[in-house]
Amino acid sequence: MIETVVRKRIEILADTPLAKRVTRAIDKVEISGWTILPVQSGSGRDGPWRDERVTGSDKSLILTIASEEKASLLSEELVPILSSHGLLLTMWDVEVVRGERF
Amino acid sequence: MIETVVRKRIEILADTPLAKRVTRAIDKVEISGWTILPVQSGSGRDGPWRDERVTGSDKSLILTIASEEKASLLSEELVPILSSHGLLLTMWDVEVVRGERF
Amino acid sequence: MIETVVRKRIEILADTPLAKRVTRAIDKVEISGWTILPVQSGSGRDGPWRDERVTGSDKSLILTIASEEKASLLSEELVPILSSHGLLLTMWDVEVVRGERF
Amino acid sequence: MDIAALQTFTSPVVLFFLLGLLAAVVRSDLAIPEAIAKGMSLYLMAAIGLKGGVAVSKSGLDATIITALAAGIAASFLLPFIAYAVLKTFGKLDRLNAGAVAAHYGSVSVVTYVTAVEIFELSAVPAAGFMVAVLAAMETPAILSGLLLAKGGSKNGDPEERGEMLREVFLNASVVLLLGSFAIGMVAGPSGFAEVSPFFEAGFKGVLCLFLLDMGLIAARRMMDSRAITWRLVVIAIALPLFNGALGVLAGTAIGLDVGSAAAFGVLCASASYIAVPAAMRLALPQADPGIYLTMSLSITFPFNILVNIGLLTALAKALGGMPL
Amino acid sequence: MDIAALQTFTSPVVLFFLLGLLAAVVRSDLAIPEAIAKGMSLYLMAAIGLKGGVAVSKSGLDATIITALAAGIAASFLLPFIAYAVLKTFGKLDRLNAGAVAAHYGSVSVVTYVTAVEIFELSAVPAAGFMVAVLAAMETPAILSGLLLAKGGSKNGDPEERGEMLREVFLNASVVLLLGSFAIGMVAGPSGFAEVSPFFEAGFKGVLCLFLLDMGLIAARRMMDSRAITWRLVVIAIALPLFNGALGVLAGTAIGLDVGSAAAFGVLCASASYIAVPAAMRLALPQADPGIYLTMSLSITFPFNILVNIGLLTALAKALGGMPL
Amino acid sequence: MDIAALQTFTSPVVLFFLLGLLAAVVRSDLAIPEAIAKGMSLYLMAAIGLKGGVAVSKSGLDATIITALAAGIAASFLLPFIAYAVLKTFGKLDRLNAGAVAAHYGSVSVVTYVTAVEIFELSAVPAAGFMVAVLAAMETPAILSGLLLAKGGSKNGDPEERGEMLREVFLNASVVLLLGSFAIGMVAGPSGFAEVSPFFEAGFKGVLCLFLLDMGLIAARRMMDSRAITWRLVVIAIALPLFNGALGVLAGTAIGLDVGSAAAFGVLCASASYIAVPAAMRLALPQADPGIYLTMSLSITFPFNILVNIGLLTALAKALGGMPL
Ligand SMILES: Nc1ncnc2c1ncn2[C@@H]1O[C@H](COP(=O)(O)O)[C@@H](O)[C@H]1O
Ligand SMILES: Nc1ncnc2c1ncn2[C@@H]1O[C@H](COP(=O)(O)O)[C@@H](O)[C@H]1O
Ligand SMILES: Nc1ncnc2c1ncn2[C@@H]1O[C@H](COP(=O)(O)O)[C@@H](O)[C@H]1O
Ligand code: NA
Ligand code: NA
Ligand code: NA
Repeated sequence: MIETVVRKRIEILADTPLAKRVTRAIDKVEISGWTILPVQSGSGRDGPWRDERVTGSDKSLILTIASEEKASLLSEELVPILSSHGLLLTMWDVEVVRGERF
Repeated sequence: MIETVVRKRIEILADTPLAKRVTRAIDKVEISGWTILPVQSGSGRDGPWRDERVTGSDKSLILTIASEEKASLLSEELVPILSSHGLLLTMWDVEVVRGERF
Repeated sequence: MIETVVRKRIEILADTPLAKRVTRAIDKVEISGWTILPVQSGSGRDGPWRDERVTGSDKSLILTIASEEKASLLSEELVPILSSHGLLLTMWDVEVVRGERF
Repeated sequence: MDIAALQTFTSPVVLFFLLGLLAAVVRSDLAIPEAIAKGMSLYLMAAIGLKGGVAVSKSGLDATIITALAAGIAASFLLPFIAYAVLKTFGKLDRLNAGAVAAHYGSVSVVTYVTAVEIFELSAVPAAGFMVAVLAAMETPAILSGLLLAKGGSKNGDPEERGEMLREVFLNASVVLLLGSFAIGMVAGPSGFAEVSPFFEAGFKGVLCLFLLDMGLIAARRMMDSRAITWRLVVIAIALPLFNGALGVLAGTAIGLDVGSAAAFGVLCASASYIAVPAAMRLALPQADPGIYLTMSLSITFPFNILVNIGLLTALAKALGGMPL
Repeated sequence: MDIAALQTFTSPVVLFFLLGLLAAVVRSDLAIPEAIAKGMSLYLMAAIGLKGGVAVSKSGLDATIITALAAGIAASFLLPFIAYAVLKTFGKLDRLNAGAVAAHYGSVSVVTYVTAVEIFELSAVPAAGFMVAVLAAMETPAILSGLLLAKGGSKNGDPEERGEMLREVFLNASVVLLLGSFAIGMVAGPSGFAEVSPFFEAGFKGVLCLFLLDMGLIAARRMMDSRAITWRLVVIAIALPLFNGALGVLAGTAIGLDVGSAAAFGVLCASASYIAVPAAMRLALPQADPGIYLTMSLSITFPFNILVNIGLLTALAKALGGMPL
Repeated sequence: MDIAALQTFTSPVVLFFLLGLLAAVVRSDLAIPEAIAKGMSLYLMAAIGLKGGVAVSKSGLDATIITALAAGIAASFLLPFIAYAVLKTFGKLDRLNAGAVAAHYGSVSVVTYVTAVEIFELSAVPAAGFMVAVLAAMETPAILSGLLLAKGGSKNGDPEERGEMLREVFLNASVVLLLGSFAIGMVAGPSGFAEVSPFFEAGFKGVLCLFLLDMGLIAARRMMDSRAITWRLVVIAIALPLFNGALGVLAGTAIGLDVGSAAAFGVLCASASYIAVPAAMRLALPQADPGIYLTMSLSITFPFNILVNIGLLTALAKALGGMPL
């Protein structure tokens, strides 16, 4: 049986113009990396959105794997913009293979 | 340490023409929102698919965060089309920051 | 209350040219299917990347739902390329509706 | 086959389609981004809509167009019944899949039509501009017949959803774009069209080349992945376009269409939808197998029409019209 | 309205915009892939930049261009103050949202400008090439006024981030592409441009058709989804372009611009940004509601300008310039 | 440098590349959607393939083309050995990375070739149509040499996967599209090409402008992100195209190519792959660092070739051919 370690997986949904601010925070708390997935459309308190790339304001999903400790550093780092900029942050435990890097 | 609450994260893979039916169900059970991610290709019982956007029948991944209670309302709402339309629904617990909204 | 079963959700981030090798492994251990999501950009030990589709080397996220047993078969099948090819594999428990297929 | 039909195989349009088929067969990773393919298909529809509308603004409307529209709608409604009968008996499909496949063969393929129009012009038998309206009119009636056949009398599903599905079907993207740009062409007329003709006219064949390259790739890849196709279904996917196409040319000639338009009507009857109808089937008949209906329409009938049947139907229309082949 | 203004409604460019609006209203699923829409908007900016630069390379630079640039920058800075006052009082918006909306009305819409230029040419009053530089210069100053208005004197936010935000605003994609291709046009001149004119000139109106089709779809869909728009805001979204546009035509005529350029300056003042400014607001004023500022600029002001106001401003400029309507 | 070389810097094609570099350096967010960039690169390959094929269908095949193909394949095989030696000694790379980088310098860059062809035409020394076939032939042999060098004699990896990797390499998208459209051009000939030339010929330079804008953005951004590049590697990334290019012009002249074709052969030898080879390296040498091989080929050698080396090699070919500079 291959060995795994338990890490936090954090996913943050943010306006694309804000993604850089999020990844800078990830780099700052020295998490080893991040990955950005495109998002197509959605709906929240402000109603539905879609096709927003044309207005320069679509959303992206930023995903990062980190130790529990760095994960809380990251959420604290993001506190100032979490509610002001409407970020959606979810986080859960995952098993990671080759986990020594994270 | 920043406060989080535990919510269900539900992800539903559906044919894109069906996505509207899924999001209508989400709105109906009064979950606060949803987000749709594009999907590139896949394989299931019917064999592999890809490039299906040209034939108007690619797939989308609909993700929504909800309380346990609303999550089960949603899956019950979706029961009639879950197997008939080949939806793939997975769901797990996540910690959410700013969770009071969900 | 609708019935669910617990399964492993496995997500593998890989260079797109490698995705075929991963899905072949999934098919080989007889998991019922897989789904590929596009990825936009990222950063790891080698620094940031983006716009790599033009150089034929962007990344994809391969997601598959499987029983615990098949999930470990899969990770063992992938061992030889996991570290040599820089794959990022995470895995966690999810509840699946219509889970008898997996 | 005549000179014009031979010319078909030296036309870059057809050659790019062959290149696509070939590249997929040797398992090259050549692929056109989906956004580009989608964009090209919108472009092609806007362009033929416009050109058709401009042609009608020049020639004026007359009784023929009404007859042609009526014939098109009737064909789209009725052809699925023939297809269904063959699919259930010879094809051994169940009711659900037979109905779903039948809907495809009553409806039409825009790109098959566009390619045919290019070939007709090489053969000096251009189709009338209003045939674009016939094309648009034939897209959706077949969906209703197909659903009727597949579901029999059963009325399950709530009425609200059925109503919505019908609206979606009748206002689907290609119908709206084809009819909309047809109307724009009629309003703008030749002078309005002149402004945009470098884009919509001069670039047309080149875009069609790249689009057919992509269709060749997709058609051949789907064929190679296919698991559900039997030799009986292959036979049907070739026999139906031959039969429907001949029927269409006959009907077109009978209602007084010129040679090019009669051939075009034949091509419309012969072609099978692989865009509007599959999307509707996903919603309305989700248990039907796309591995059957898409593979038949896209991977067998489509290439057969492009490479062989358009030439045959042109020849038939010419013969019926008393023209030398 | 004169013949030329009537011609507007038989121009395919405007007709495709109407088709987009209509298709969205009947809830058709017609949609243009975002990558294609983005590509078309880059193409349109590169093309008008180039054409403007080539025109200036022919006509040479003189004092007028400096005056026009200064007037443009001043207008972009000052117009938000008028808008803000109206939005806070009559519009009943809070400071934050009033500031955010005001920024949009000081800035400009590239596609409104491009469409206007096409219509000016139909009306035989072409705008000067250097107006493209004015367009680029007007994009960003309004953002500063808007932020000033929304945030009042308060200086929260760390200075590093503010600096970075400003850099992002001033080097945003459209400013860089417009000015860059303007410069390329000046350096390459007519002979260099000749090589690429089949792509950037001949194809221009056709691309604009498809782009406006998409804008029509997006504008109408957003309107139908909108929840936050009151009748007061609708009135403002129509009154502001009328008022700002007239002001712009007057100012343009006053500083000595020719009829076409004065009309173009009016259109720039009348138009509202829906690309650069919304993106900047997401960063700098995230609590402001995009459901207000995007719906006003994109779903009301933009169609009003395309369909009505460009014609009115052309007529005004002609009247002021002593030309027959 | 001669007039023609100076003209290079007033050509919109090169100016857009500079604009891309500049926009990235000032950290503008200008970006072209990847689907559009991919679409443009497919268009460029189809277009030069077609044009080459049409040219050969006019001129006919003769012994020169065989010689040129043989020379191209030999160069692609052998140039990596020179590169490897320099990279291991002066460049201080380990065997793995030296082999991976060497493969890039044996292979070719399609866009460098395309840009060169445009510049040759400005300089009145057009390259022969068959050089497109040489381009396609040179893409892949270098991959084999690179793997040989990187892996030494060791034969790890199961043979099934190696076989598949080879198939993928030899049937990669650009080889198939270049050779396929070359063949289509030969079959269709000038008359068949006439139908599609408004798309594939008239639009060509304009598309190349936007594509080079994107390449400028990508090249400069990668350079700024790069962490693994030493000054030694920078020197090599400039010295290799100078050396390989001169070698290529000499060889081309020696085997009897005309001036334009000899210059084109020099450009092929000088250019480094940044599409086919990196993708192959990800599969076959995943431990090699893309931060080295992509940055060298894409961010240093590519701009150096576009901005400087094409001009130098043209001058050298002219000198060797006894033409006035
Ligand atoms: N901690 C992480 N969280 C999320 N994605 C990561 C992480 N580390 C690396 N990645 C992704 O994996 C890719 C390869 O990482 P590496 O193997 O470190 O070069 C990166 O480019 C990222 O897209
Ligand atoms: N419950 C939810 N589940 C998933 N995504 C959500 C949810 N609520 C909001 N979102 C996403 O977050 C965006 C902003 O939401 P809001 O802050 O409520 O306007 C929405 O447009 C959705 O894309
Ligand atoms: N085990 C699985 N893991 C992930 N995705 C799956 C799995 N099974 C099926 N899928 C996805 O669901 C789609 C429909 O599957 P099916 O209903 O089996 O035809 C497939 O095309 C895949 O994209
Ligand atoms: Na049919
Ligand atoms: Na304005
Ligand atoms: Na080379």
